[in-house]
Amino acid sequence: MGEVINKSGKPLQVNPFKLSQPMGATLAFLGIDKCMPLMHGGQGCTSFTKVFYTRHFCEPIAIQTSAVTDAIAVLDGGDYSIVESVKNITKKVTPSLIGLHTTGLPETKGDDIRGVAGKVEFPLVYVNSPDYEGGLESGWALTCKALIEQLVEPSEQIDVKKIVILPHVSLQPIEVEKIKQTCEAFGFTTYALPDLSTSLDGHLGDKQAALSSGGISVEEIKHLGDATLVLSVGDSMQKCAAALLGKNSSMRHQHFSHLSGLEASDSLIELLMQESGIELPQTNIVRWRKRLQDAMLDSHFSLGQTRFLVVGEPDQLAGICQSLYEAGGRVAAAISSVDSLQLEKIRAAKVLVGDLEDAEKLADDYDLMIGNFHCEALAHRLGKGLVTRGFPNWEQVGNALKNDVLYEGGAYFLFECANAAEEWRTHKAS
Amino acid sequence: MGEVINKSGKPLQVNPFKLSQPMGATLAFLGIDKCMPLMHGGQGCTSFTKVFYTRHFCEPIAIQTSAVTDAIAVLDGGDYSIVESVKNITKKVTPSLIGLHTTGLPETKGDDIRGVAGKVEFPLVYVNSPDYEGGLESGWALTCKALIEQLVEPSEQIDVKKIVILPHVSLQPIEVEKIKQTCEAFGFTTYALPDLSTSLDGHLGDKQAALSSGGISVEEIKHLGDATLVLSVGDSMQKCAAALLGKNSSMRHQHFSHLSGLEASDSLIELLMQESGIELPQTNIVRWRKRLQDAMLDSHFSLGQTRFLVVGEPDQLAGICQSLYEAGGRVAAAISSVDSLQLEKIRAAKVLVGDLEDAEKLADDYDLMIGNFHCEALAHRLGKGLVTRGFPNWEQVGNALKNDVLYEGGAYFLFECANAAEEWRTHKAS
Amino acid sequence: MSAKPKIRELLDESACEHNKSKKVACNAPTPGATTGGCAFEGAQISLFPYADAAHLVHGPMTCLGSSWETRATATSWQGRDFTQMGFTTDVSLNDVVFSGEKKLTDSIDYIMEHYAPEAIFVYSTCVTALIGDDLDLICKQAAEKYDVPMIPVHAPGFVGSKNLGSRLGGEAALRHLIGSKEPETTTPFDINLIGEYNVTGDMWQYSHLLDELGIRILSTLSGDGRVADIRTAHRAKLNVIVCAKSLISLTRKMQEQYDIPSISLSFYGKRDTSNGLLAIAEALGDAELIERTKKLIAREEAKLEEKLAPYKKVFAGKKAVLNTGGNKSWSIASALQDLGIEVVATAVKKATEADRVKAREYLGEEGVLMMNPGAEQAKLIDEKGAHLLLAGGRSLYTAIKKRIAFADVNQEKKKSYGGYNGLLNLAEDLKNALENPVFKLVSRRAPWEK
Amino acid sequence: MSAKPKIRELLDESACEHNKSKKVACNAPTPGATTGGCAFEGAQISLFPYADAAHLVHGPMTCLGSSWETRATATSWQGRDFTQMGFTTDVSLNDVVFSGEKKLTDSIDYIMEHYAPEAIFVYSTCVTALIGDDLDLICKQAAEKYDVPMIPVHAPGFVGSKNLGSRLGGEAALRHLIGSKEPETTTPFDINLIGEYNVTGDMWQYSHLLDELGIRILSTLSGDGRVADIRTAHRAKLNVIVCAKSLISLTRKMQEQYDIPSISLSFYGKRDTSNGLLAIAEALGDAELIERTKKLIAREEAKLEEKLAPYKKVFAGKKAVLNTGGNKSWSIASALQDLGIEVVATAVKKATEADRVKAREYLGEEGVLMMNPGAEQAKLIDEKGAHLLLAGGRSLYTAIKKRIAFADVNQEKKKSYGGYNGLLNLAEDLKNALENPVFKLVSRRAPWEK
Repeated sequence: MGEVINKSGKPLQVNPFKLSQPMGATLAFLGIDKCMPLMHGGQGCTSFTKVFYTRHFCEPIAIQTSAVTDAIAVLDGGDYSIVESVKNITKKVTPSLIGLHTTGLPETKGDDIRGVAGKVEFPLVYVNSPDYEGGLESGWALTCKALIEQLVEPSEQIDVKKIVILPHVSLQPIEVEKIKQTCEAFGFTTYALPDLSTSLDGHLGDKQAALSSGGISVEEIKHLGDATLVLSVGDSMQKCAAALLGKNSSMRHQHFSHLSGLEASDSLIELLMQESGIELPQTNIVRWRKRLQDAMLDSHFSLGQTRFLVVGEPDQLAGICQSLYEAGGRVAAAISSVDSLQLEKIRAAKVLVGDLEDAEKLADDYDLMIGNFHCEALAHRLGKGLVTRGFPNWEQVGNALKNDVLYEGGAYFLFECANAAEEWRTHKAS
Repeated sequence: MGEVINKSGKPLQVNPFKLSQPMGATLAFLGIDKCMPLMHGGQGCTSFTKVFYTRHFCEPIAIQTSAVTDAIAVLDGGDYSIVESVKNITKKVTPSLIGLHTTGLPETKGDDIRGVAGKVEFPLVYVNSPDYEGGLESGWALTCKALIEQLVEPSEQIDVKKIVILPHVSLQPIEVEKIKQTCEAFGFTTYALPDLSTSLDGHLGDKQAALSSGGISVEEIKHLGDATLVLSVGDSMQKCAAALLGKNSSMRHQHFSHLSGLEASDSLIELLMQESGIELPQTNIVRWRKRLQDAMLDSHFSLGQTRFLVVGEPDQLAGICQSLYEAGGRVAAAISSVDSLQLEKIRAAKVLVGDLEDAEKLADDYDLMIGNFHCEALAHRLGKGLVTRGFPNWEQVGNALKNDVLYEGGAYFLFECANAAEEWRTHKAS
Repeated sequence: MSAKPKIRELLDESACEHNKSKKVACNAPTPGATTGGCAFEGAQISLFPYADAAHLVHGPMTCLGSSWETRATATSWQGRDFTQMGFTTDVSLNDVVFSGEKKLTDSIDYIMEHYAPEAIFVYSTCVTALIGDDLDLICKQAAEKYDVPMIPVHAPGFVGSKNLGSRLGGEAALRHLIGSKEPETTTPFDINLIGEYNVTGDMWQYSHLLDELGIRILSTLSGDGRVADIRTAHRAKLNVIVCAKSLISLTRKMQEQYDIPSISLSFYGKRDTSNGLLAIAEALGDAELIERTKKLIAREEAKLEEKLAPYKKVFAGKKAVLNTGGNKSWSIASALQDLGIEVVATAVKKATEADRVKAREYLGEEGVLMMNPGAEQAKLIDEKGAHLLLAGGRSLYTAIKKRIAFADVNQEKKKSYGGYNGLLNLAEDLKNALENPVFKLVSRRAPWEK
Repeated sequence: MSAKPKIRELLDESACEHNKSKKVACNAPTPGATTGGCAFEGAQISLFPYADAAHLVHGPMTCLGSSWETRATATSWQGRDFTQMGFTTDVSLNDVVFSGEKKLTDSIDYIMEHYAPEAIFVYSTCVTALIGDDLDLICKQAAEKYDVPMIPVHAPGFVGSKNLGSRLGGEAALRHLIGSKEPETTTPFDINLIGEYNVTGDMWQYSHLLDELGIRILSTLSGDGRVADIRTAHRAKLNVIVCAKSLISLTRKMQEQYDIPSISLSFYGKRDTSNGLLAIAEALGDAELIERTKKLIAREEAKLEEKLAPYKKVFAGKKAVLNTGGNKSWSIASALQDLGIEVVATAVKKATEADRVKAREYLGEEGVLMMNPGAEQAKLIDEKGAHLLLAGGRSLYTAIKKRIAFADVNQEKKKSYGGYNGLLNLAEDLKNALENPVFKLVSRRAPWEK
């Protein structure tokens, strides 16, 4: 691990890849079945967010706005717009849950959304997620924590065959599915909270729904308190795990900073073997481990001579950098959107909180970028290779089905990086 | 289906992508566990073939040569070099089978390899595969047929839970695995002949073997005669199916020209439902169908405005072109390495037997190429997009794990093509 | 705060036809039942295409983080293209509590030092408007310090819709830029293009024709625009509003202040493009120019028709249902008709009265004006035997259930549909849609659903 | 058939050191226990780098189909680069039965018409040699018809090894090209580079130094070569054989026919490069040239050492085991030593007696010459505490079991290791290998293997 710079050294962001906390909250609510996320703020925040995710997932995105206006902004405590929103939403559809989350506007006004939530006679979970604090990752985590605190019923029972996964925001739907399937391969009934793997995985539904289609159900959330094991993935999810453990003192918890690369994957499998008593995992798992090993060897020569710049959310960076590291990839710098304890653990020569202007300043240090859509223009202008990862990816389709985790995803990730590096060396390197 | 030109109109091949029949035979033998392919001919054919596949698969390739020399070429009927080869091979290792296949040299001399095979006291399957006839696809199919004819024991029993897959040569290891797994999901014990999915799938073995590592075992091949159902995939495999059916009059056969795209995948699932009596496939299959549907819609706008040139083996072309067609991709021309009845069925405006010089002449007709490594330089020079498929792919790693078939592979294939098309439009299109 | 435009006044803008009939909808979005962007987005849309100016968003991360690099507004500016960059103060809790003014001032200094743009537009947002950061003062001081225009844009999201924001953007340009500089030369045929943002190069589909006619684009708000040019806009002979009702207030004020008349038109489709060119010539009032324009139109239409011929064969007998909003309800219909496609129905649910009149005009008595398109369109496809549905992404389901071709009118466009040549792009895309088998194939039943 | 070289004679080539000790292995591959390419491949290797000539393979598909675009032989030829193209008659059963001569003639016509190369090399292969197609006659006729050299290359795979094929390639050049044209000018320092194929631009790592010294590369066989140049090769003052024993017969014959002396050297590593440059100067026998060369060497070595310094820090105390064949057994060892890496063992199983002597020289008495590297290397890694194994892909398993770094000496190279600068590339790759954690990590036990 190298030098860590936890704060940006300038007054502004230039070409930011950071995303806001309410957007993370929205996404978390979209992992709940038949939920209607309700963003409390001006209509623009919601509109931007809706377009943002629609383009990333190529799916219609359910979300509504409390449409706070000038007059209300000054006069109201949030009551009117929220109560009115719930009324108008439920006129047309019947969500299983309304996911109320705030932006900076009502937080600046000091709206008491907890108070308002108490007055609403409809299933509703609220979360304070001002966009002048945190970022995508914390917005998602705060929401997950709110879901747990406000929905999960305390329990003293334990279902020894039940596991709850708490995935960080940057895990794409297929990745959550793969983690769930891995647990299920050891005989566990597995739930993910939130669960994008069944809502935003890019499936053609039977009809066009106005609510989120798929995800974990509210009923299932209520009963998460009797799982034998809680697996949090990503340091941002630690507090969620703590909240869930608060519901039942008999539940146990295991934390993973990420599930990328051979070592982390081994840890998960080892845990599942212990927990299940199964001594030899399914053929498929055994096979994919051998393939990941082979992928590491097949890609090591290429990656070992390639210098990477990775930009993204802290938990995402941790996984990507570890995967690269294990096969010899040299992460010259990892740029994080926000500060996090995770930064200390990232396998990179340099870790900083910053923006794409910082990426540009570091141009001499790397060959290939890994980051979101906004890196595209930069990579092209600087003549760098690019592997697109993170939110948003507006240029490509199939983002929800890009798997980088565990043995299988790890193998494909290394192949993709090595192939991008060779393509770059052949055609772009001077 | 468009115009079909079954013959190249020139005396030579310029920039060929066609591959030879003995190379197809070698690959088929590599799908047999602990086999030692023995190529009967000059040492160069074997050396070229070994390097060729080593670079494509990034794996050590087991193969030996009978090293026919000047003197032998004139004097010997093949006896000496073959018998001597077997002796020398078995001095060092103990293969389960020696896979004897010819090149043009002994065939021109008129070696009686069948006769020689009779004299060899070691498990051996022989196949005549001169390189002045056919190509990769037929070499593979001839070998598969020889394996059936010479190894499979006639039977009158039927195991109602057993299926045999006969995959064409262009199906990569992971694709064979996916087809097998799909059959297994309906409760069938499934064998593939040949089976690269467990030999050349890119796995790190326990040690470095001098023989093929993985694949269907000779013992398993011997007992293929009691399967309830034989599924041939690719028109080149029809004769293999006939040969297998000849071993047991109670076996039934179903043929698929390919297993790419929604329609073909539906056909396989429908068949498996009928055969198994299972009315609803596993969640995973149901889910991936919905994802393929969504992928078709997500990619249709991009593919619908993209003109493709596809080059490859006939069975491969049939699958790729159907996948593209279903999502609106416009195949301006498909160039086949050899003639085949399959050509009539290929979804392309024009189908011809040819080489990459032909691809160059057609340059105005397409935006994006799909073909093997040799297309790379051409695509770069002409400013075309490229999706690499087929043998060889020396530039990229992970080829064995590229899945284009059935619902899941179909979705990823469409994403890859659409993303390549957009990348091309953004950066290369004039 | 005197420099801030009066919101209420803008909302009541007399030139806004939209307001006349639906005053309430215009200024009060319904909580829980609102779609569409906010005033900030509108202001960005109207000003962002100035590629020589930095656009600094003073607010928290949602405002810029989710919105930069979303619009393909082409520019010929040779310097660094600021339309493809994002600048934001990314205000934090600390700023909210103790004011973000220092951060804003520092940010302006940073931008001037590192990027030296021709101007900086500083956008207020909900949070920074609420905490009362004094943009006017900061911009004034910075402008003096750097001798470069610093334009405060007061369009925080909560004041209203995207449309209102565009008006506020225009207002900011009028107050801080227009009239602040004299053009080097003037011609009798100087015009301003207002509301043309040159998305995917739409403007370039016809700007060369204006050029050929001797009509000079003195300035634009703001497609392929330059700060220096818009400052001279008060010397134009004519304001041409391109498909942008939101900027009518701007042109009205320019008429009041500078006596510049204005016309409103569209360059979508063959007929509208021709009508638009002629309208400009006529408004400029020069007989010879009008004559030249007529000749050019005849030439261009002939050229276009020749190129359209093969498409028209494909489109012969084809019927379309159009489900979109606002002026698209008739402008796309008109373009479709130019291609030889019969438009059997168009949605007018979200259209103004004037738009409905126009839609009726284009569709004729046979055409259906859908007031409840969501429910009507499927039925109409059957009844009319339509081959093509043009609508937003959500209606894709209707198309594949009916197994007819679909074109997403909201699809992120990469190529222009504007002017004469843009019609060829539209034709190509619609041909591709009609020939795409996906709509018939994708909804085939799964084996387990049979 | 008189033009065909006598195979037996070439096999017994007196200048071939390899033959002296292992005559049998040289001409009789063991069935079922042979690796390595055939004569056809060798001929291709030695002639293919002529980028201005088409290379037409008269045979079935295996010969060319599996071998074109496999070698990164760089060229500065400005015309179409034929080294990146494949031409083959792809003979069919019909040709085998009724002769492929017509097809061959037609193919030559096709190539001349469509590509107009400076020459065509026509390669016979096993099948077409066996059916007796008369390449000599066809080439002669075509050469007359087009007035362009048409060179029949008689190296069908079955005649023997790659080495033999390279000799046959050289033979074909000698018979059909060398001496067929006079150079425009000559200099006292004209040399031919023989056996340098400029793979990954190896030749360009030192050719500019020769140039600076006033030594002219009159022609090459065949790196970055031109047909016109090799035709004038008989006027050179010196033949320089670069790491290619197979071409000693060619240089011997050139000595006999044209009185050109030859020297054999390597440009791999610092010392060999310096020695090579000096050897050329000394062979040319000019005192001033020798002086210039010494100065240049001193300068280049100093420059190199400066650049190597940071690498040498990484390599200090590092030990390597080298498992490869032929002259690599000492030439790579020498380069490693130049980098400050201690070579504790090298494989000499496949090396000639002379190579073994050289290996011993470089490694010193402490070094182990492995006669059975497959079995020995793992043990030696432990005993000597080696940090790095350089070997073919199959030995990777040994390295990861021992958890030490591995470098594949057969890896498809994309950058040159030749000359002074190439050593920097080698240093970079070895540094990357030594720092790569994969070798330690990849073989960690699976949870279910613990």
